[in-house]
Amino acid sequence: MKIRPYGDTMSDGKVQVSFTLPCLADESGIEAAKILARKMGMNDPNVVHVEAIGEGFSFFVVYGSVIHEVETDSIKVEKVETPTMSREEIEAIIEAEFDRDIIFIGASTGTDAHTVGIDAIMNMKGFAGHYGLERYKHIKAYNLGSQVSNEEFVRQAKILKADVLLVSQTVTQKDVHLKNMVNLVELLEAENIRDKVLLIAGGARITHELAKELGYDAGFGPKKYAEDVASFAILELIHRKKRVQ
Amino acid sequence: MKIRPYGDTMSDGKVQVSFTLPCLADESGIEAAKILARKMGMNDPNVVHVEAIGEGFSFFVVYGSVIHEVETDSIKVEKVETPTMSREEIEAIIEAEFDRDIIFIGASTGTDAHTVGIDAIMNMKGFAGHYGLERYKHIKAYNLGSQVSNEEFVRQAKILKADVLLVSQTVTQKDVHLKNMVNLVELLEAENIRDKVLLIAGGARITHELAKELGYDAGFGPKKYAEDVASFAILELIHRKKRVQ
Amino acid sequence: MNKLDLDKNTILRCRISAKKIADDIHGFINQHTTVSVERTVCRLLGIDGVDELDIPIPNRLVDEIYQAGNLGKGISVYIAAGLKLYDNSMARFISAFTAGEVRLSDLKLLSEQEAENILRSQFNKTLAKIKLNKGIRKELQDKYPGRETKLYVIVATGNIYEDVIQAKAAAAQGADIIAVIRSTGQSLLDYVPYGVTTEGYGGTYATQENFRIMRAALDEMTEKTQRYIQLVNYASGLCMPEIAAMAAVERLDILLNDSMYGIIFRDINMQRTFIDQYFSRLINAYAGIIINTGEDNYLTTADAVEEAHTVLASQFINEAFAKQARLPEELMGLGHAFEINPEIENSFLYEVAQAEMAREIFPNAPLKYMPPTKHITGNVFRAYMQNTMFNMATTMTNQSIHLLGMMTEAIHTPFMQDRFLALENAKTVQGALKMWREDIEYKHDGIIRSRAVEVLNMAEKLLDEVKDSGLFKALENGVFANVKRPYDGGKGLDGVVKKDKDYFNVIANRMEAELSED
Amino acid sequence: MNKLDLDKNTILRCRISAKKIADDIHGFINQHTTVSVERTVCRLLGIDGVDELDIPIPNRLVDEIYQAGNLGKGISVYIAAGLKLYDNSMARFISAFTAGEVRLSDLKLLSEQEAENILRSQFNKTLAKIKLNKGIRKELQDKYPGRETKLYVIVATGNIYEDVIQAKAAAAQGADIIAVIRSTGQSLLDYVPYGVTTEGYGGTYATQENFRIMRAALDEMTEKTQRYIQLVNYASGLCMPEIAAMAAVERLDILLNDSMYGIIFRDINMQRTFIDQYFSRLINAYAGIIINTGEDNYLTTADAVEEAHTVLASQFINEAFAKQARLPEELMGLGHAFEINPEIENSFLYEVAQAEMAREIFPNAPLKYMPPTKHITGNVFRAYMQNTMFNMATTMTNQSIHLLGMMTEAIHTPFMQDRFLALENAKTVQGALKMWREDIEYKHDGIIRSRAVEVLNMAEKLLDEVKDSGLFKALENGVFANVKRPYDGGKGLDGVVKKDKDYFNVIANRMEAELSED
Ligand code: B12
Ligand code: B12
Ligand SMILES: Cc1ncc(COP(=O)(O)O)c(C=O)c1O
Ligand SMILES: Cc1ncc(COP(=O)(O)O)c(C=O)c1O
Repeated sequence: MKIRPYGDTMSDGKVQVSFTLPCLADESGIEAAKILARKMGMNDPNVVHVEAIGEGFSFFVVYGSVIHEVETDSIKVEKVETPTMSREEIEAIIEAEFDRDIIFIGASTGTDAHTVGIDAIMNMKGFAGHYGLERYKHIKAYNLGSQVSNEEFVRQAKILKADVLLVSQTVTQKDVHLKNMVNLVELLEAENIRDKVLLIAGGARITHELAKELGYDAGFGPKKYAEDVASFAILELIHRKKRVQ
Repeated sequence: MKIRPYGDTMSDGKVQVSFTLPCLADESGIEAAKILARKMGMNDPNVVHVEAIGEGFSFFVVYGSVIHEVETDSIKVEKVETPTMSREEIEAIIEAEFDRDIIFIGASTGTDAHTVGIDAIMNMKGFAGHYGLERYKHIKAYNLGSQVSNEEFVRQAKILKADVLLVSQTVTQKDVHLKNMVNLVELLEAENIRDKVLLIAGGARITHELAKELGYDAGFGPKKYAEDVASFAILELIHRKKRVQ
Repeated sequence: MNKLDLDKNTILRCRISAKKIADDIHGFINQHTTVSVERTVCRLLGIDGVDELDIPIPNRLVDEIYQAGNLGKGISVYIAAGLKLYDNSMARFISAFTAGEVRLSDLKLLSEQEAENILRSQFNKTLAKIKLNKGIRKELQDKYPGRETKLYVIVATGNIYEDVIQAKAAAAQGADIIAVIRSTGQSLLDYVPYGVTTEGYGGTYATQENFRIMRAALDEMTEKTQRYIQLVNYASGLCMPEIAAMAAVERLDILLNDSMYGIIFRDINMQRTFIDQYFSRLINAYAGIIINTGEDNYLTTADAVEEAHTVLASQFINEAFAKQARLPEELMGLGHAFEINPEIENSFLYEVAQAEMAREIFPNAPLKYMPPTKHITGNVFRAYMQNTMFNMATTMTNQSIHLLGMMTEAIHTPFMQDRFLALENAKTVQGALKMWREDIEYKHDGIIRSRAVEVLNMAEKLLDEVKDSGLFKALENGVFANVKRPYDGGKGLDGVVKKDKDYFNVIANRMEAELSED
Repeated sequence: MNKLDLDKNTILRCRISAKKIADDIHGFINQHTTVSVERTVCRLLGIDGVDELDIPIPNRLVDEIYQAGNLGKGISVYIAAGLKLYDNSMARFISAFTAGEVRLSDLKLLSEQEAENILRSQFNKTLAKIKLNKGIRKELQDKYPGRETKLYVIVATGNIYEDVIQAKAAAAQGADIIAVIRSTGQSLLDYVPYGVTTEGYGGTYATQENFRIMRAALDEMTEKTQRYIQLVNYASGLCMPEIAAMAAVERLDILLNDSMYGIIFRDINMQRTFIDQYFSRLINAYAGIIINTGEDNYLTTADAVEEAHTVLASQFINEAFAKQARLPEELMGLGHAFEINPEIENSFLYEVAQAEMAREIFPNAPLKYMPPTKHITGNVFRAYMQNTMFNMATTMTNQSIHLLGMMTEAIHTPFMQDRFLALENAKTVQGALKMWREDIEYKHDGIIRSRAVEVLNMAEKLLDEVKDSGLFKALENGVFANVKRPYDGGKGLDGVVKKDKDYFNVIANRMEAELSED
C-alpha cells in the first residue's frame, strides 16, 4: 500500500518542518526557506513563521504537502525476531537447557557516564516495573558501571567468562558512540573471542538495525527491558549451542 | 552564497519534521517514516518520537540533516518596491499631486467573515499603534465590512467611484480564497473597470507574489499597516497618472 | 468555592438589570415570529426533505405563506389544514404540495383547537423521539461520567466522512466533546442544507444527515472509550431554531446558541436574532441540550483587558435570556476566553481573575472556556506554550467545557496531530494540577482579587446603562465587541413577521407548557 | 517572603547537623593535599603552558615531587627554591625545568618564610588580576543589572568557535548566563587540556584559552544587549581547584562546583573530592564566583518524589562546606530540579512545594533551578509544554538562576533554534506571571505546605543519621542518588597525599587570611 502523510484529508501529504537558516528574516529569507522546502518535496510550502534569532540567523516554521509516497508493502525491517518471554519462562528455559548459570556483563563504555539505561536492564529493582537481570535465577549479572574503557571491558569479560556482553551508549554527538562501538568489536576480534560471546548494545538512540550493521548481535532501544534482552540472549545461546552440536 | 540549515555546526543541514502517517506505531511504521524522511532529502533520519494517535494513525517526530542547499545569490522575490512613507508624508503628497480626495473601498469578500484584518487597515483607530486610512486627510475610506459578495463589491466600487479596492481574505481552506479572488478580477474585467482601479489584496496568508499571480496590483500580509498600503497606492496612482499624461 | 469574595449584592444588581434588559426584549419577541421559527415548526411536525431544486420543504411551505403575507398566523394552522385535507397523512399532503396540487393559501383555516388536535399525533412522534434522546443521553452519561472538566476539540475538514475519521481519533486520544465546525457562509443561508455533504470551507455543512453520521460514530467511540462523547454543532445564524430542532432529534448534546452572536459577528438583523434565539433555546431546554454562548468572540475584535467587563455583562444577559427560554442553569454554557496578549505583564493573573470570577458568579453553569486564538502566531511552539498556560488557568479555575487550543490556530483548521498534541497537553496539565484550586488562596487586595472586583463593578455599570438605553440601542452603539449594528440593518430582517392576533405555534405552546410544569 | 511557614527550629537543627557533618570531613581535609591542589598552586603562581608532549607544566612539576614521595610538603616551597635559583625569573626556571636542566628534588628547600617572600611577587600578580576581575564584574553588574531571575542556557557544540556563534545568538535572544558544557570524559582527566579546542563530544573542552575566547565574546554581547552576560564552566572532576583558578583569572562568573558530585556521578574517590572541593571553593570565594551545586542530578537516577529530602539534605551539606570555604551566601548557588514525572497526580504542586521550600530555607542563595530532563521524550512539543510548567514554577517561587529546559533534551545538545524557543518560553512566562508569587497564598494543611513540611522533616532525620554515621559512611551506603561508593574506590585516590608537618600552601594561606579579614 502506498501511504502519504495525513493532515485532514487522506493522502494530503501534510508535514510540519522547522529549521534555522543563516540568513535574514526578510522576503529573501522567506524565499530561501521556500526553496529549501520545495527541494524537500513540499508543494506550495507555506512559511507560517519567520523570526530573527540573533546574529544573522533566522528561524522558520513551514507547513506544506510533500509529493512523496511510501510503499509499505516492500518495507522490511531488521528486528529482533525472538519472542519476549516472562522472567519465569526465561528461568525455566535456562534450567532446562543449561546446567550452569549464564553470565552477563554490562557497562556504559568509553567516556559515556550514563548508567540509568544499563541499570534499568541489570539492577535488581529494574525499571518501570520490569525487574532487572540481577533478579533472574540462573543468570549472573555483573554491572561494571560507567566510563569503562573497552580494554577494561574485554579484560573483565575474559576474567568473568561472560556469555553475554551488554554495552550501553547514550551520548551520540559527533557519532562518538559509533567509533566506540566499532572499537569494541575490533578488540574482541583481536582477542579472538568475538564469536564466543553474544554482543548486545542498547541506548536511547540504538536500534537493532544499527547494532547489526556495527557487528553486534542485537540492539535494544527505548522501552526495552531485561526480559527482552534476556529472551533474545538465552534463545540465541540455545540456538548456537544446537548449531554446534 | 550557498546556505543550508543550521543546527549547531555551520551547514550541518539539521531540520525538524513532524507528520502523521496512516500506519501503526511499530518498527515498520518507523521505517516508513524514515523512508519518507529520506525522500525529503534527510540523511540518516532519526525518528525521535512515534506514538499511536488513534484509529490506525501514528504521529512521528524526525530530526536529521537535509542534503539540499539553497543558492541565495539567485533569489529574486516579487516584493512591493515602493517605500513606506509616514501618514503625514502621504497626506502631503496627495495634496501636492491631486486636487481631490482619493477613494478607497475595502471589504472582507465572499463568505469570509474576518474583519479584524481589513479593520486594522481602514478603521480610524488602526492596529498595533498604526492609525487606519479613515484618519488620513485627503483619503476617503469606505469599509464595507465582511461577507460582501464580489458582485456587491464591484457595484459599490462603481457607485463610490473608488480609486483603490482593498480585498481582505483570511479563510484559505481548500483554496477558497483563490477562487474568490480570481472571480473578482473576472467581474472587474467584465465590467471593464479592472484597469481603472488599483486592486489590492491582504490577509494572513496573502503574499505580494500570490496577489500578483492572481492579477492584483499588490498583496500585503501580516505586519503590514495602513501606511504600507497607502504609500504603495498613492505612489502607484501618481505613477499611472504620469504615464497617461 | 469562594476564592474571590465578590460582593453578593453587586452580583444581584447585575442579575436584576440583566433581567430587565431581557424582559424588555421579550415583549418584542412575543409579538413576532420569523420564517425560521415557522420552518422549525414544520420540522418538528416531521416535515423534512427537499424538492427537485434542492429547496427544503419547510422553506417551500413557509415561503408560500410568507409571500401571501399570512405568516403572522403561523404555519401550524396551515399544516393542520393540509393534513385534514389529506386524511392526516403528512406524506400525502407534502407530496401533493410539492407537486403543486395544493396551495396552502387556498386551504380553509381551522380553529386553534382543531388544528392542535390534528397536529398532535405529528408532533408527539417528534417530541417522544426527543425525550427518548434525552433519556439515552442521561443513561450514557450516568454510565460513563468521565472527567469533570470536559475536553472539547473541533473537526472541520469540510467532508463529513473525513470528519468522522478525525473525530474518532480524537475520542480515542481523550476528547470528551467533538464539535463539527460549519462551513463559512452557512450561517447566512436562510435554509438548512440537506443530506450528506463532503465539501465545505473552513468547516462542514450542518445537515441532519451529517448530524446522524457523526452521532453514530461518536456512539461507537463512547462504547470503545467508556466515556460519553458529546457532539456539538451551531444553532447560530439565520436558522437558529431549525438547527436546534434537528439537533434535538439527532441527539446532539451541545449547541453554540448565543442571544446576540449573529447580530454582532454575522451582521444578522437584531430583531430577527432575538426572536429566533428564543425559540431555539426553548427547544434546547426541552431537549436537554447545553447551549454555549459566544462572549469569547468579543475578545477577538475588542481588547481582552479593556473589554473584559463586556464579556461578563453579556454573560448576565445571556443568562437572563436563557431563563426566559426555561433553560436550567445546568444547560447554560456561558462562554469566555483566554485572549489577553501574553506579552502584557501579569496577563496570567488577569486571565485567572476573569476565569475564577465567571466560575464563582455562575457556579452551576457548565462554563465554556475558549483558548487563546488572537495572539497565536505561526510559531507553533509558542502556541503550544500559550495553550499550556491556558490549560493551567482552566484547571486552576475549574471550568467545565474546556476548548482546546491548537498549536496551528494561526494556520489551518486542525490536523489530526494538532488535536492529539492538544489533548496530551490538556490531560497532563489536568493531572499535574489536580488539587491546585483547593490548595491556594488569592491574597486580599492582590492583583487577582482586585481585578475581579474591578471587572464586576464595570459590568454592573454597563448593565445599568444598557438597562436604561435598552439592548437594541446598546447594540447600535457598539457596546459589545466594538461592533455597531443598526436596528433595521443586517441580514434576515425581511424574515421577521408581526404576529397576528390569531397567531398560533403548536410546538412553542406545547414546549412552554411542558417546561413550565417541571 | 514566608509562604510555607516552615518550622525555624527544624531548619536550625538541619544546619547544626550539616555543620557537624562538614566539620568532621574538614578535619580530614586539613590533613591532606592532592596533586590537583598543588597544580593549582602552580597555576596561581603564574605557571601555564605545556611541554612538547602536551603535558601541562603544572602536571610536570607536581608529578616529579609526587613521584619522589615529597608532595606532602606542598609544591610551593619547591617553586620558591627554583625561583631563587633562577633569580626570581619564573620563565627561566620553567624553561630550565622542562629542558631537564634542573630537578625539583635536587633543590635546596627553604623556610616557609623565605619561600613566601620569594613567591609573593608571583602570586600577587595573579591575585591582583583576580581582584581586578572581581571589580570589573561588579561594575558591569551594577551598570547592567538585568532581570532578577537570570536565564541560563548551555552551548555544547564541541567547537569553541561554533560555541561562540551559538552563545552570541542566545545572548541576543535574552540569555543572561551562558554555560559551555564540557566534553564527555574531561572530568576524568587528571590534567587540564591546553589551548583552543575544536573537537569535543557532548561538549567543549574546558581550557583557559577557550575561557578567554568565550569571555571576550560575551563581553561584546554585554555591551550590545546592555545586560551583563555571565559565563559558566565546571569545576568538577579531577581538576576542581585548577579550573577554579583558571576561571578566576578569566573572569568566569559561575562554576559548577559541588562537594560530592564527582563522587556520586563520576566515581571519583571521595577523599580526593572533598580535599579538592575545599580549595576550589576557597578560590571561588576569593574571586567572587558563584558556585552551583549538583543536587539536581540526584533526581536523574533516584525518584524525585521519594528522594526529595536527599536533595534538601545535600543542600544543607553543600552550604556547610561552602561556609568552611568562606563563601558568602550570595555565592551559594544551591541546585535543585523539576524532575517529578508529570504524569503523577498533583506533580506540579509537589514541584512548587519543593522549589518554594528551597527558596525560603536559603533566602540569600542564588538558587539554581534545573529543568525537567529525565521525563522528557522525543516528543518535542510535549517537552515544550513541560518546560512551560517548569518556567511557571520558577517564576512562582522566585528562583535565581533559571536553567532553561530544551525541547530537544532527549535528542541532542541544543540547536540554536531550541535555545531561542526556550528563551521565548521563559521570557513570556516571566512577564505573564510577574506578580504571581506576591498574589497567592498556600492553604494551611494544603498539599503544598504539607509536602514541604514532610520533606523538611525527612531531611532533618537523614541529616541526623548522616551526622552519626559520618558522611564517608553515608556515601558508602548510597544515601544520595541511590549511588554507593567505596571509601577507597573510584578514580583519583592515588592523587591524595597526607600533608607533612611542614606542608605549606602559599596560596591557600594567603586566601584564607584575606577572606578571614573581610
Ligand atoms: C539522566 C541524564 C544524565 C545524568 C546521568 C546519570 C547517570 N548516572 O546515568 C547526568 C546528569 C549525570 C548526565 C550527564 C551528562 N549528559 Co545526560 N542525560 C540524561 C537524560 C536526562 C536521561 C537519560 C536517562 O537516564 N534515560 C532513562 C533511561 C532508562 O533510558 P535509556 O538510557 O534510553 O535506557 C533504556 C533503553 O535505551 C535501553 N538501554 C539502554 N542501555 C542499554 C543497554 C543494553 C545492553 C540494552 C539491552 C538496553 C539498553 O533500556 C533502557 C530501558 O528501556 C538524557 C536526556 C533524556 N531525557 O533522554 C540526557 C542526555 C542523554 N545527556 C546528554 C549529555 C550530552 C550529557 C553530558 C555529556 C553533558 C555534559 N557535557 O556534561 C553529561 C555526561 C557526561 C558523560 N561523560 O557521559 C545528552 C546526549 C546527547 C547526545 N545524543 O549525544 C542528552 C540526550 C541530553 C541532551 N539533549 O543534551 N546526563
Ligand atoms: C479573530 C478570528 C475569528 C473571529 C473573527 C472576528 C472578526 N470580526 O473578524 C471569529 C471568531 C468570528 C472567527 C470565525 C471564524 N474563523 Co477565524 N480566526 C480568527 C483568528 C483567531 C485571528 C484573525 C485575526 O483577527 N488576526 C488579526 C489580524 C489583524 O490579522 P490579519 O487578518 O492577518 O490582518 C493583517 C494583515 O494580514 C493585513 N491585512 C489583512 N487584510 C488585509 C487587506 C488588505 C487590503 C491589506 C492591505 C492588508 C490586509 O493587515 C493586517 C494587519 O497587519 C484566526 C487565527 C489566528 N490567530 O490568526 C482565526 C482563523 C483565521 N479563523 C479560521 C476559521 C476557519 C474561522 C471560521 C470559518 C470557523 C468556523 N467554521 O466557524 C469562522 C469564520 C466564518 C466565516 N464565515 O469566515 C481559520 C482559517 C483557516 C484557514 N486558513 O482557512 C483560522 C486561521 C483559525 C483556524 N486555525 O482554524 N474567526
Ligand atoms: C455562538 C456562536 N455561534 C456560531 C459560531 C460559529 O460561526 P457560524 O455561525 O458562522 O458558523 C461561533 C463562533 O465560533 C459562536 O461563538
Ligand atoms: C556539579 C556538577 N559538575 C559537573 C557536571 C558536569 O559533568 P562533568 O563534570 O562530567 O563535565 C554537572 C552536571 O551537569 C554538575 O551538576
